[in-house]
Amino acid sequence: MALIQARAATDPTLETEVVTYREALFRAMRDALARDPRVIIFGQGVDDHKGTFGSTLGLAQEFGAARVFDTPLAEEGMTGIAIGAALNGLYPIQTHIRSDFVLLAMNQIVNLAAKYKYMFGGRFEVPMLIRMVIGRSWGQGAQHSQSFQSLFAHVPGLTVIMPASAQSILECYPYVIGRHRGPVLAIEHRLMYDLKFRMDEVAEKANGSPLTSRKVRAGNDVTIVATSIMVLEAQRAAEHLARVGGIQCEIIDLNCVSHPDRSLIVESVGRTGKLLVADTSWQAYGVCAEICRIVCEHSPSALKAPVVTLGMQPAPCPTAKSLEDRYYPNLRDLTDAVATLVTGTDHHGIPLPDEHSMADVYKRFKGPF
Amino acid sequence: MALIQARAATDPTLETEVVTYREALFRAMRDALARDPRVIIFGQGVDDHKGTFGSTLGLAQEFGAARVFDTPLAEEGMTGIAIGAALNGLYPIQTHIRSDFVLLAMNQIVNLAAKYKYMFGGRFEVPMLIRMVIGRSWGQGAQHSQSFQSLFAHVPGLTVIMPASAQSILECYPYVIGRHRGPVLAIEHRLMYDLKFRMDEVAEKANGSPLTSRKVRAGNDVTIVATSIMVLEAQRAAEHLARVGGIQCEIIDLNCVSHPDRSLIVESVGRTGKLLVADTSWQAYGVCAEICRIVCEHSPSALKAPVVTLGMQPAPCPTAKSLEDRYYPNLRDLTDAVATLVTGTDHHGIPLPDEHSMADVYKRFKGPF
Amino acid sequence: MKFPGIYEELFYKALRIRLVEERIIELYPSDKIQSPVHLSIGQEAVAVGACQSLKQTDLLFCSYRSHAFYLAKGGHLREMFAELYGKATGCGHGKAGSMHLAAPEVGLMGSSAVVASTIPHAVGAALAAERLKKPQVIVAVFGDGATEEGAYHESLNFAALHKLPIVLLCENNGLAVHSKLEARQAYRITDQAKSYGLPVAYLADGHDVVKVHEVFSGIVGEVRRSRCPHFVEIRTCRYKEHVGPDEDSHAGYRSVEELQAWKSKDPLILNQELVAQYRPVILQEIDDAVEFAERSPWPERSELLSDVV
Amino acid sequence: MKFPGIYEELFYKALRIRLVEERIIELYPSDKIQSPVHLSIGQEAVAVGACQSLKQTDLLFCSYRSHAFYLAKGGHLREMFAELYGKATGCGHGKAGSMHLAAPEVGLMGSSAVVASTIPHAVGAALAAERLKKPQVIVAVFGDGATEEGAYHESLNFAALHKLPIVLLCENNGLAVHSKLEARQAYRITDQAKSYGLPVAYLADGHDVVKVHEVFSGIVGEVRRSRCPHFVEIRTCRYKEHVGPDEDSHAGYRSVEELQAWKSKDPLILNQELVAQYRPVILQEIDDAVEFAERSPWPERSELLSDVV
Ligand SMILES: Cc1ncc(C[n+]2csc(CCOP(=O)(O)OP(=O)(O)O)c2C)c(N)n1
Ligand SMILES: Cc1ncc(C[n+]2csc(CCOP(=O)(O)OP(=O)(O)O)c2C)c(N)n1
Ligand SMILES: [Mg+2]
Ligand SMILES: [Mg+2]
Repeated sequence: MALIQARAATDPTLETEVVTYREALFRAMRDALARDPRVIIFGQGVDDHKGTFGSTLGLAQEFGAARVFDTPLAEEGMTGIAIGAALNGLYPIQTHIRSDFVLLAMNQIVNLAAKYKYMFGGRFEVPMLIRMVIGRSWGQGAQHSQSFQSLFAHVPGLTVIMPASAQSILECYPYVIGRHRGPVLAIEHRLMYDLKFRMDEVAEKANGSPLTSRKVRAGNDVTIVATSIMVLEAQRAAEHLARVGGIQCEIIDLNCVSHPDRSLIVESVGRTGKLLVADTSWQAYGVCAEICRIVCEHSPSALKAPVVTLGMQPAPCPTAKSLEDRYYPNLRDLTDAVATLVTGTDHHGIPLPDEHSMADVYKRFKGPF
Repeated sequence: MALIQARAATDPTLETEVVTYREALFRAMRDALARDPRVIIFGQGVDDHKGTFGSTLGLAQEFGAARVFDTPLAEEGMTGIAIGAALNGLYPIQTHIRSDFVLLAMNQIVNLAAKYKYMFGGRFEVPMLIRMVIGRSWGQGAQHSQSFQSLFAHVPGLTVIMPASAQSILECYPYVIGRHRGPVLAIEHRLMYDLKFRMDEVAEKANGSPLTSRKVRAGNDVTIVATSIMVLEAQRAAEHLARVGGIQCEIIDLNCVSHPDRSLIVESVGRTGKLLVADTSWQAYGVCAEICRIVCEHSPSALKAPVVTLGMQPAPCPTAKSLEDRYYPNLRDLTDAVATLVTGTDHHGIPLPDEHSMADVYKRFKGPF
Repeated sequence: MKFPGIYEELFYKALRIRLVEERIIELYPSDKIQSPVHLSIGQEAVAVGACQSLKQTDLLFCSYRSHAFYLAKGGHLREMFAELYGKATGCGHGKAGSMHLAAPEVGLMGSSAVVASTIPHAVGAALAAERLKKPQVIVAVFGDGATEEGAYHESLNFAALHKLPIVLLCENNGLAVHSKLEARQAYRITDQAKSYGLPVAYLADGHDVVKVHEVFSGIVGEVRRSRCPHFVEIRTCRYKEHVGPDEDSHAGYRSVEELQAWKSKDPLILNQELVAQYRPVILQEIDDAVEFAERSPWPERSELLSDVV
Repeated sequence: MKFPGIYEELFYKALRIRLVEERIIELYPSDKIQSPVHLSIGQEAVAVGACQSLKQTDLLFCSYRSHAFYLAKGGHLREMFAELYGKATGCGHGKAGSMHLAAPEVGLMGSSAVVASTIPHAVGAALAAERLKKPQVIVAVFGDGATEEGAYHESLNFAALHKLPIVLLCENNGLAVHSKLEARQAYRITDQAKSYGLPVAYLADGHDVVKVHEVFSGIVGEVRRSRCPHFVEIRTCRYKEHVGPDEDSHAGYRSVEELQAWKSKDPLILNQELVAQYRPVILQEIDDAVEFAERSPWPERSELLSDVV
């Protein structure tokens, strides 16, 4: 199933339901409200005419202002309020239109939400969902472009997901809201909102928790572990390399950054001997580092070549397009890195794709921010 | 020099100056005030009769309340105030008696201090020092025991140091305050404040920046990369293993967590083939992960065995002594892990030391918190 | 227990807290309580007076200085001592210590060692009470220092904006660790609270337990009826050092006279007759609780990694 | 340039900002400005009136909505357009974009896209002015929404407590993105500011540029003399959408009448005579600046990793 689903972004012509990331989010939000009267959604702008980039549009009208409401600008306070609301029976969904602003709520998230269960000997639970959006393109700049998965995933007690498809959203969010009993941080990517994904029917059948990693492409030449929009980039690179270079990439969508499927990763690297990690954030102390740890602690001898990691350049994000284009790894870079890793030489002679990464998507994006 | 200095904590009888961590901090603070009238120190309790565990004691009296002053409880605001003060000519030193509270200031640190130079094209600088203390022992619990080096070190623009000796303090702090032009976070360990360290005379001679890693013990059997108090634990384990097992550990004090000396690490691992990382925080997405990344990206084939990592257990810190004793790796665990790694078997037969880690230090500690 | 009147009942409850704290002081040198203790001695009447009119279903959130509120709200004494001892039978199964007492069964919903951090929790619980139509009153307890934190401002604004059934209770002991109010605050706490449109009450004498109870019960009644937030500031005095079992009035950071003035008005010191009357039964209860703690087992090794996610 | 009187001078400066914003609107569809723009149209008089009495050595900190203040404080127009274009000659060398304009040479010390985040910077700069005995006045500019953030409370308290030479200026346009004040605030901004002991001024008409200037120059004089903090709230109106070049009054989140009422008082609309008089020279300056931006080179590749630490 995962394999088919994975092709959606690149091949939306397949004959099953096609759902955008935004629609999936909207469905997850609407269903949550409809299923359980204890669910509330709040955040700046959830009830306005843009509706959190469409993901909460009209829900205040449908379910009432008591359940879907705007808030003052008060990230720390509102996160504390979410915790208190959860402790007294509500299921709060808090939204942030940029993950950068969540730094204001780090104390409540890390010192309180992550600890509330353990610190009191298991006598409390704080089931709640915090949604936040990564920005990119159109001059988002240093303060509207960060993705802090590693800051959260470092802290025991938190569950961190980064959906890379509509399927992941429709599998994970209902599970998180309906069955998971702790605080979850969902990091969404703004540039995926408009993308179409093919939905797999078995979504509902999944037994066990969807809060783990998933193999989205099988291959024996190299293992690519990726997060969020980098999963799509990796899929594009993989399609290209399969077509023009006969290289078969295996792609693992990390999906649940705090609880990756270690054995999936270790098994894959054991088979391919080559590992590339592609993340939406900086490499140092990030996902790239953590995946290396997993492999190093288990079987470093499986690695037949140095690991390659791709992420944002080690700097704040510049706004000028000319610099921003170089700030993120593009499809050429990624394809070249994979080809070099697999062939063992940078004179691999494999033709690189023309576009810079998902350039059409990135260029088309002009807000709303 | 580093090699000699390293033995101070274990062998304070050597005939050179012996300085406690606290004294070193105090000297650094006092000298900074004395050298430059633009230096100010503020934080909760810097001017009281405990003086930030002695590190600022009497400085308000000596230098006046305009330069050393108490603050309201307002971590985010005060960090912003430090930034503004730096922009207009002061050199602010902000203190936090626990690093846990710094989460309240993450927005100012990550979104502002780390970005101010880059975001405006290099037109501003924010030279400032934020000191924070890691707590441990005597029931510090979930909210008074965390060390967040990886959260900061993930973010370009920040410099993060974790002094593991008086020497490091007296080399790094004056350099940071007097010559470094950006924001620096210094993460100190409460349980080192009373420890004595032998000072090496060449401290002042050091040319180049001290903001990097340092080899504190040479050996060919295994590379131990450690931070903060874990450097001392590693030194104890190493002395023991050299004595009873003929095992020679090489120890690298990471010291500058944000800017580790990659070649020092890679060279060492290339020689020993074995790596153990010991950090004061959780392993996932932490120092343990980052060191694995460095090795994986450079030469994973150097690793002749899986990497071993030691850190806090993957949970918030419990308060009960019986649980806390198991929460942190102790000297036995560490020694056993090294012996197992070096010999390749857990039936290594090397006798383990008696005490649980630096149990005397940990037991003696009863505040002030 | 039966009491001739409300004064005696409140006195008894306050004395019980004082004697518990004094037992902790006695025990502390034995190192059996390996936990930083922020004692409530001097502030008992605030907790007792405030909790008297609360129901078990009313929820209270407080700070690391929570011994008094834990007991006043109805938390079990045995589980408190066991928690201080780090035992499996403690109210937090040995994971909480003195700074994180909780007793959900009687509505004590948690206490946190990060200043001001539970104030928004109380507001959130009040939001839930309002949305789920629970007839609860929620209480947030915090010190004067907590009012300096940004989250305090955010909490008051939200509580007032959404008209939530909450009492915001500031225990003003004039100190944050060793800092006086004047070194920290440009505002008067109640005046600042008024600016959010909150009805405020100010009580200058936190030792007057009956007065505290009367005022508080009026306010709790009002909140229960109107479902609107109220603010109360009560001046009080901590007798001991900020954290730990000792006196530190010699340290010079506060005036010994002021401390004496408070003590000279303290019913638990003045009314030795009542003390003599209630002391024995309370000590018995404390003995029992301490023995329970002593006898109780340490947490299992498996507890280390349980209840994380 | 010479002006017959202060009104004309202020009018000219406000018109200049308006015309710059309008040029941005014109250019925007070309995608040459790839940056989210938070236009100041409707709010020009606040910036112009406030900055008129400031010296270049006085420091000002503002938000992402900073075009007006950047220009009013004396920032170069060429460098502003170059920055919007992402060029190396921009005031932030192409790393800043519209949201992070700065001009340290004239005292514009930075603008941040995180709401309220520069308020404490201004307080800190005022602390430095005080400690280093610099005769500066520091100005913090922020929107009504910013007053909801905890850091705002912390900043006001500290500024008042330490009596720092700062003017806290709230540009109240009644909106945070699409949210009205009533959905966000239980307090009145000036009343709440008063609770910190700050002297406050409230101006209902942000279009009255001369009045803004008079009031502000009185306050700036007072701060320069007394070295004590002051608070000013000015009501104003943003004409365009929160971010971007369009109108969105049809979207229904605010009343079209209110917007019209503001426009009907707007000198830049009413006084077409003066507009006609000043427009040509301003347009020339704008043409030149845009041409400068067009001609300027992109940042070097090496810029990507420079100025990080
Ligand atoms: C956010 C935060 N900052 C600093 C501290 C350190 N600290 C612990 S208690 C305290 C004083 C709090 O004073 P107040 O709120 O008046 O409570 P009191 O101790 O007087 O009951 C401080 C500064 C902390 N625990 N949390
Ligand atoms: C901390 C933070 N939270 C949320 C946002 C998203 N946001 C951007 S502007 C804005 C509204 C701010 O309103 P106000 O302070 O009144 O300024 P105005 O835009 O009206 O000038 C919001 C919520 C942000 N940038 N920063
Ligand atoms: Mg107090
Ligand atoms: Mg506004």
